[in-house]
Amino acid sequence: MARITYREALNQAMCLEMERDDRVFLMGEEVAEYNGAYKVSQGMLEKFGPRRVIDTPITELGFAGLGVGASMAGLRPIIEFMTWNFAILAMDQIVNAAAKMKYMTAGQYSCPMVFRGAGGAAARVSSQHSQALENWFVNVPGLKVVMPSNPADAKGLLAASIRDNDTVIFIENEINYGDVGEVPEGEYIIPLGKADVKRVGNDVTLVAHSRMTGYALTAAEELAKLGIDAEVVDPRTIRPLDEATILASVRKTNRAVVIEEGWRFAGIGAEISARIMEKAFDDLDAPVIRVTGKDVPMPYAANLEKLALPSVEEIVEAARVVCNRA
Amino acid sequence: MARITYREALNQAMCLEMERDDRVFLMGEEVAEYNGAYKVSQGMLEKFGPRRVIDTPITELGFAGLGVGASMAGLRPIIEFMTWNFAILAMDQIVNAAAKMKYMTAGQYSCPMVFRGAGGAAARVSSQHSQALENWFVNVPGLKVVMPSNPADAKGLLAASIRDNDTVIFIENEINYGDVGEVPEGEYIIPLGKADVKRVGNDVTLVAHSRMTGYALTAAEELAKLGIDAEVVDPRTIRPLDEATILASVRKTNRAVVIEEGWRFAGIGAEISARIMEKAFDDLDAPVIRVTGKDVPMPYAANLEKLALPSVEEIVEAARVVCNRA
Amino acid sequence: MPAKQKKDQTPGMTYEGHFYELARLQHMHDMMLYIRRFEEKAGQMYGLKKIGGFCHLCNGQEAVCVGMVEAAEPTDYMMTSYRDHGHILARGSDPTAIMAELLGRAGGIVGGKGGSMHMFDVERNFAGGNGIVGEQVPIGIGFGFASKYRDDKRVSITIMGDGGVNQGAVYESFNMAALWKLPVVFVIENNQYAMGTSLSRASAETHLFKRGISFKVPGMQVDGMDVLEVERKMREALEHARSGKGPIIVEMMTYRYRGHSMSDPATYRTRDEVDEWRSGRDPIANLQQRMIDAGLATEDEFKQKDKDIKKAVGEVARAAEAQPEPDPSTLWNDIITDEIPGAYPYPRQVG
Amino acid sequence: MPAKQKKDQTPGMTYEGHFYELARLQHMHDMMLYIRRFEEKAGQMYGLKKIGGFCHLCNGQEAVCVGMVEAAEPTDYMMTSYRDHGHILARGSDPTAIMAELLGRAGGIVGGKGGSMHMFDVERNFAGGNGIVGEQVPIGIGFGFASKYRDDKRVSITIMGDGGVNQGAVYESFNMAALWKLPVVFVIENNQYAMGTSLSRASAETHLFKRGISFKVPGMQVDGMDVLEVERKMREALEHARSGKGPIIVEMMTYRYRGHSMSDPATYRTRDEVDEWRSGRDPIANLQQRMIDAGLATEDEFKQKDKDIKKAVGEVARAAEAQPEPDPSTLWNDIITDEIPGAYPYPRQVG
Ligand SMILES: Cc1ncc(C[n+]2csc(CCOP(=O)(O)OP(=O)(O)O)c2C)c(N)n1
Ligand SMILES: Cc1ncc(C[n+]2csc(CCOP(=O)(O)OP(=O)(O)O)c2C)c(N)n1
Ligand SMILES: [Mg+2]
Ligand SMILES: [Mg+2]
Repeated sequence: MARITYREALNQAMCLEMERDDRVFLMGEEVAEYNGAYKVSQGMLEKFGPRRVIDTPITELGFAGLGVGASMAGLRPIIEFMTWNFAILAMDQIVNAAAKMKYMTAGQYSCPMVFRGAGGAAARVSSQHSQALENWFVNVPGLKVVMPSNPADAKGLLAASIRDNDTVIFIENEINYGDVGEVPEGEYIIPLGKADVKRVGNDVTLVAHSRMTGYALTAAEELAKLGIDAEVVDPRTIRPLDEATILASVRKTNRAVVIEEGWRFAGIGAEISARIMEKAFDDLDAPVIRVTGKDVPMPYAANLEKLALPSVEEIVEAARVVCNRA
Repeated sequence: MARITYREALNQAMCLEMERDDRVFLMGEEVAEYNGAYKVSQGMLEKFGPRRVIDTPITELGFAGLGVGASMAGLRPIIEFMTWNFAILAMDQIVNAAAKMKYMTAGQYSCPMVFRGAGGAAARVSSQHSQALENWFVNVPGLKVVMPSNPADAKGLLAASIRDNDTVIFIENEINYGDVGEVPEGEYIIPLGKADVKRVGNDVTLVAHSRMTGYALTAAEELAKLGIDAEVVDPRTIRPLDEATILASVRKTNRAVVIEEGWRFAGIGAEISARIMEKAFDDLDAPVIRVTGKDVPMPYAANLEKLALPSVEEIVEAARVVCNRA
Repeated sequence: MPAKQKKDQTPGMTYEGHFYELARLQHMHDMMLYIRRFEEKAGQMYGLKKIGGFCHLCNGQEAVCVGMVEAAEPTDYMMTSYRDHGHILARGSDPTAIMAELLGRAGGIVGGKGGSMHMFDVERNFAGGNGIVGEQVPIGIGFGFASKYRDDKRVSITIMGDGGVNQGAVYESFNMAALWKLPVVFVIENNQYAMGTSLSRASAETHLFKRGISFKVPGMQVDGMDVLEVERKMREALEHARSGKGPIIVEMMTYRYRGHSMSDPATYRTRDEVDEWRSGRDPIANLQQRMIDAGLATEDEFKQKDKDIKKAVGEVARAAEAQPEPDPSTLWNDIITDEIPGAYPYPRQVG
Repeated sequence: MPAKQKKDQTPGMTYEGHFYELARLQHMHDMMLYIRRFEEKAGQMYGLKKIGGFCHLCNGQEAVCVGMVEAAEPTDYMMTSYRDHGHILARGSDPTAIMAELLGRAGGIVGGKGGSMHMFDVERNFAGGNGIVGEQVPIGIGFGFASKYRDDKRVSITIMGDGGVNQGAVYESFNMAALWKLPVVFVIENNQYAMGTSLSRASAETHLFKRGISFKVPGMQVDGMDVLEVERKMREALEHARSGKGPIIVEMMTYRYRGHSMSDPATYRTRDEVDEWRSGRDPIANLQQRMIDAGLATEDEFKQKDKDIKKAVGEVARAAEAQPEPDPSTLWNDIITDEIPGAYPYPRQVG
């Protein structure tokens, strides 16, 4: 184990996978000479050279499609979007090409590749640079969607995603890049599709992914002070979802709060909330509550931005409500 | 009242609005000289001339953005996507520009415009031409999403959408274009954001939009034969959602099935299912069930396509399950 | 004009300085004719509602399909739009599997998953069959990228229409391909129309081979109704790309005789215009005439050949129709490779 | 070189055949200097963490902003990327509102909603302030379309960077603008870098004014460090577009002195390169020298002017900082216009 940042953990995963498999390459805006806009690819150009670490023009649709073609031809592209906000331009290649290729060709071609980059709300960058596109990707069969919440998960899940034979949407969190945590050294793989119970508890289940996992853990500490013992479940892979772990927790606690940074309408929280109630209706002592980003584009002003995002207080409050302790 | 098709109803709405407001124009691929790929704009070039009915090159992102700019400059664009599948290329202009413009400019600019075209699964056109993108749009603040299920609604809702001062995502159903129904003549407006109870019943609420409304009505007839009296609620506007009408129905029937053609994971059905359980938990005698498109890209073969789509039988079956009559 | 000639006793003819062996000429002719008849059959089956959805025929454009493939190595990659029957047939894929795909049968080339618009054959390096206009262009440079990455000298033949060429992704691709000298031949099948929109109503610059100038991608214009010219110019273009000089554009001047798809009456064109191409410039008739002029074949032989081909196509159609529909369980196959059992949405299960 | 001259007793000077009145020269100079000092102040405030997020300065590029605006009619539309402070200041918007926006205050030009990247001023026909690279280009032709639709002779000045020019949407826009002869001037601010990527590492054709050739959009290259050349060439371009000849590209050769944004140390450039532009070609120093040479001003006057401007900027910053944060209720304003009470998600309400 070593204490490294989320950003370094991602870097390690890519470097280790590129060392063991020449088919893997990294392409994106500023990934090479600039060492990454958020320095995730620091040192990789030096290590692997310009054949395998490639700076692109600002043409998201084009280089996403390039990655799709390269994966069909047998390579293993890692396509970095500087942030996921810019991937909106590339949705067609991701959803109409990559996600459907294996099905449309009856397995003749497939697109084993990773699209990755910073997602979620960054700090003070306003509406076009702060949004949660994962809500779109999780809707689409043919894609896997992975969102790590801490450095160790970042490393293990990214390595697994690069080895995976499907198209993986890997959404990092910009605010988390500098977070430090214990991370296993050397090769480290966390299987996709497995949720992780980040805190064991008995009174209420908090389901939260990405940056919200940290919020949920903080909220759990607050709740503990109020005598409420919260369990925190981090799905880690959103699609497909390890619903068994979530349901097992809910069957134990009989109460749940689902937290997400993105917009609520038909978001991941809606799915998890609906799913819990569909499958554990009789185990629930209260309806599930969602804590989500407010239904507004992200504003710039510090006070408004804070209001737009979910807060620890809101999670605590929601947990108290479902526990009838508000 | 006159008996006309869904396609003619849409045509009437556009023509009437273009007659009363010179700022309204129609732009898209094949809308003018070809009279529309699906003939929705039949005769409009002749009526309004090439200044107001404009054929474009195949450049969805470009002409969507042109519409955004034109609306900011004070016009009232109707931008037709030949089908919504192609709008994936234009998502950035819709979501990052149109939806956020009013907020980002603190109301200085806004984008009163309609993006419209055929959505949902067409017949036998395989995975790239058959999908339900509404699940993405409904997630986004700043957009309204309207999906009519019959000719009268098509006319009244499209006219309202053109007059509306916000960006409206208006998703027609290709399979419904030829459907005939009674439609009020002359000016006819159905306010956005109001659900419609298409069939009154007491035993179970079926919530269904677009083409699925017809399926739900057929299922209701089948259920009647089994002694189950179903109420069918068509939200018509999905975002924002008239949840009051849905909840009122559920409070009466105590049971609900939510139907959608699109994929289930974080779809509209997930939202409605979650919402019903969150807000009417204690009124429910059984968990809500979702009937959705299967979690697969759309296949071409007739038998597979049929399996991929929701069916009347599946709705009937689901209703029987929630009514404990399976 | 082609001249009758022999070289080293091998029967054949020389055209624009290139000698074509008889066997190759026959192959090109037969393949064009096969495509013509195959698609006519598909048109019939569509009329009988045995084929569903969209169905885009390439009648009139056969020389482009055949000449391109003839010039290419089998290892070269090739991908196009939804108007793909001619291309995949030219590439040598199994006609029964193609017809079965059109009919949505189990033995379809993609198992009935794709239909007319989505034909693929990985063994023949044919990568679709893409339904979104322009989508195959970035994908095409991706194949070129892989080729350069592995230094295996394969060229990516990336085909688009005169309508598709306006998509922004095309220029992103031109730029990257030129910047990185990727081995890509961009083929523009200029059949003058994108659905009902004529070239000049959609394109400010109608000389499409010039569409690369702004990105330093050279271009050439080719008579796409002349299979030998297509073959020759395509060979030059492939050589350019293969030798490391980067991408090149080949604009094929051609024409589709039928409507855009089966449901298009094509009233936006005059009968005269269609006739001009159809009777004056038909690629099959042209090659036949040349071969006859060169003493390499007779009209009767061509008539017999046509009969044989029609018969063969008929048999293919019967064999395809005799196939069952895909097994319902295949609905759930080939969505992802590494399934995660128990994770939701569950593989192979509803709800 | 500018020559001292008088015409009809009005003080001023002639440059490349054009006479510039002293008052206009002073205005251009003062505005460039104002932008320089304003942005330096913004840089300071950023360092003090009073400004958050991204903040892109245009130091070095002031002549482009000011010359363009000077050539345009106030009714002409103008839109650019996130590097927008200079443009909106040049357009005459209230500096206090702009600084307040940077600080996220209630009186910000967009109420604190947008910050540095999203400055808008509808009264001055300034349409952003767009954060997605290239997004403003189709929007720009939309304004041009509206102008043609209403036949009101307004031109849309649509600005992008040398990195943005690679986006596909740009070419979709070139094509439509040329096809329909829309009154649009596409301005490419070629400051040689897109973040850390130099022009030649991203563009196959580095003469960006040629990027329209494939779409029949003419182009010209302009010394973007010379405000008078910018003004003069921009006037020509606007005249071209306004007169119905369709779109035109103006490539402005310029340079940003600072990093891409406040967090960029800009190690990808040599100090020599920066110095060459900064000391040799600075647009403000150049205009000052010309005015001095023409006897229109003295060095002392410019020094005094600089002091005045710094003071004015300081006051603006203080006034902006004195403003409160936006009222929390504004979180929920301006999302949609026609609200539907009771419909979910509810306006102004959580959950
Ligand atoms: C992105 C997208 N927009 C629109 C369509 C609908 N469409 C299908 S084919 C076509 C015309 C294409 O014309 P062209 O590129 O010239 O090819 P051709 O059909 O002539 O072979 C259009 C508009 C589509 N499939 N994809
Ligand atoms: C679509 C998109 N991709 C990437 C980015 C991140 N990004 C912001 S600015 C920039 C560089 C733009 O360079 P250029 O167009 O030359 O403008 P300049 O910054 O030099 O003014 C990049 C890559 C973005 N904002 N939008
Ligand atoms: Mg065409
Ligand atoms: Mg630049």
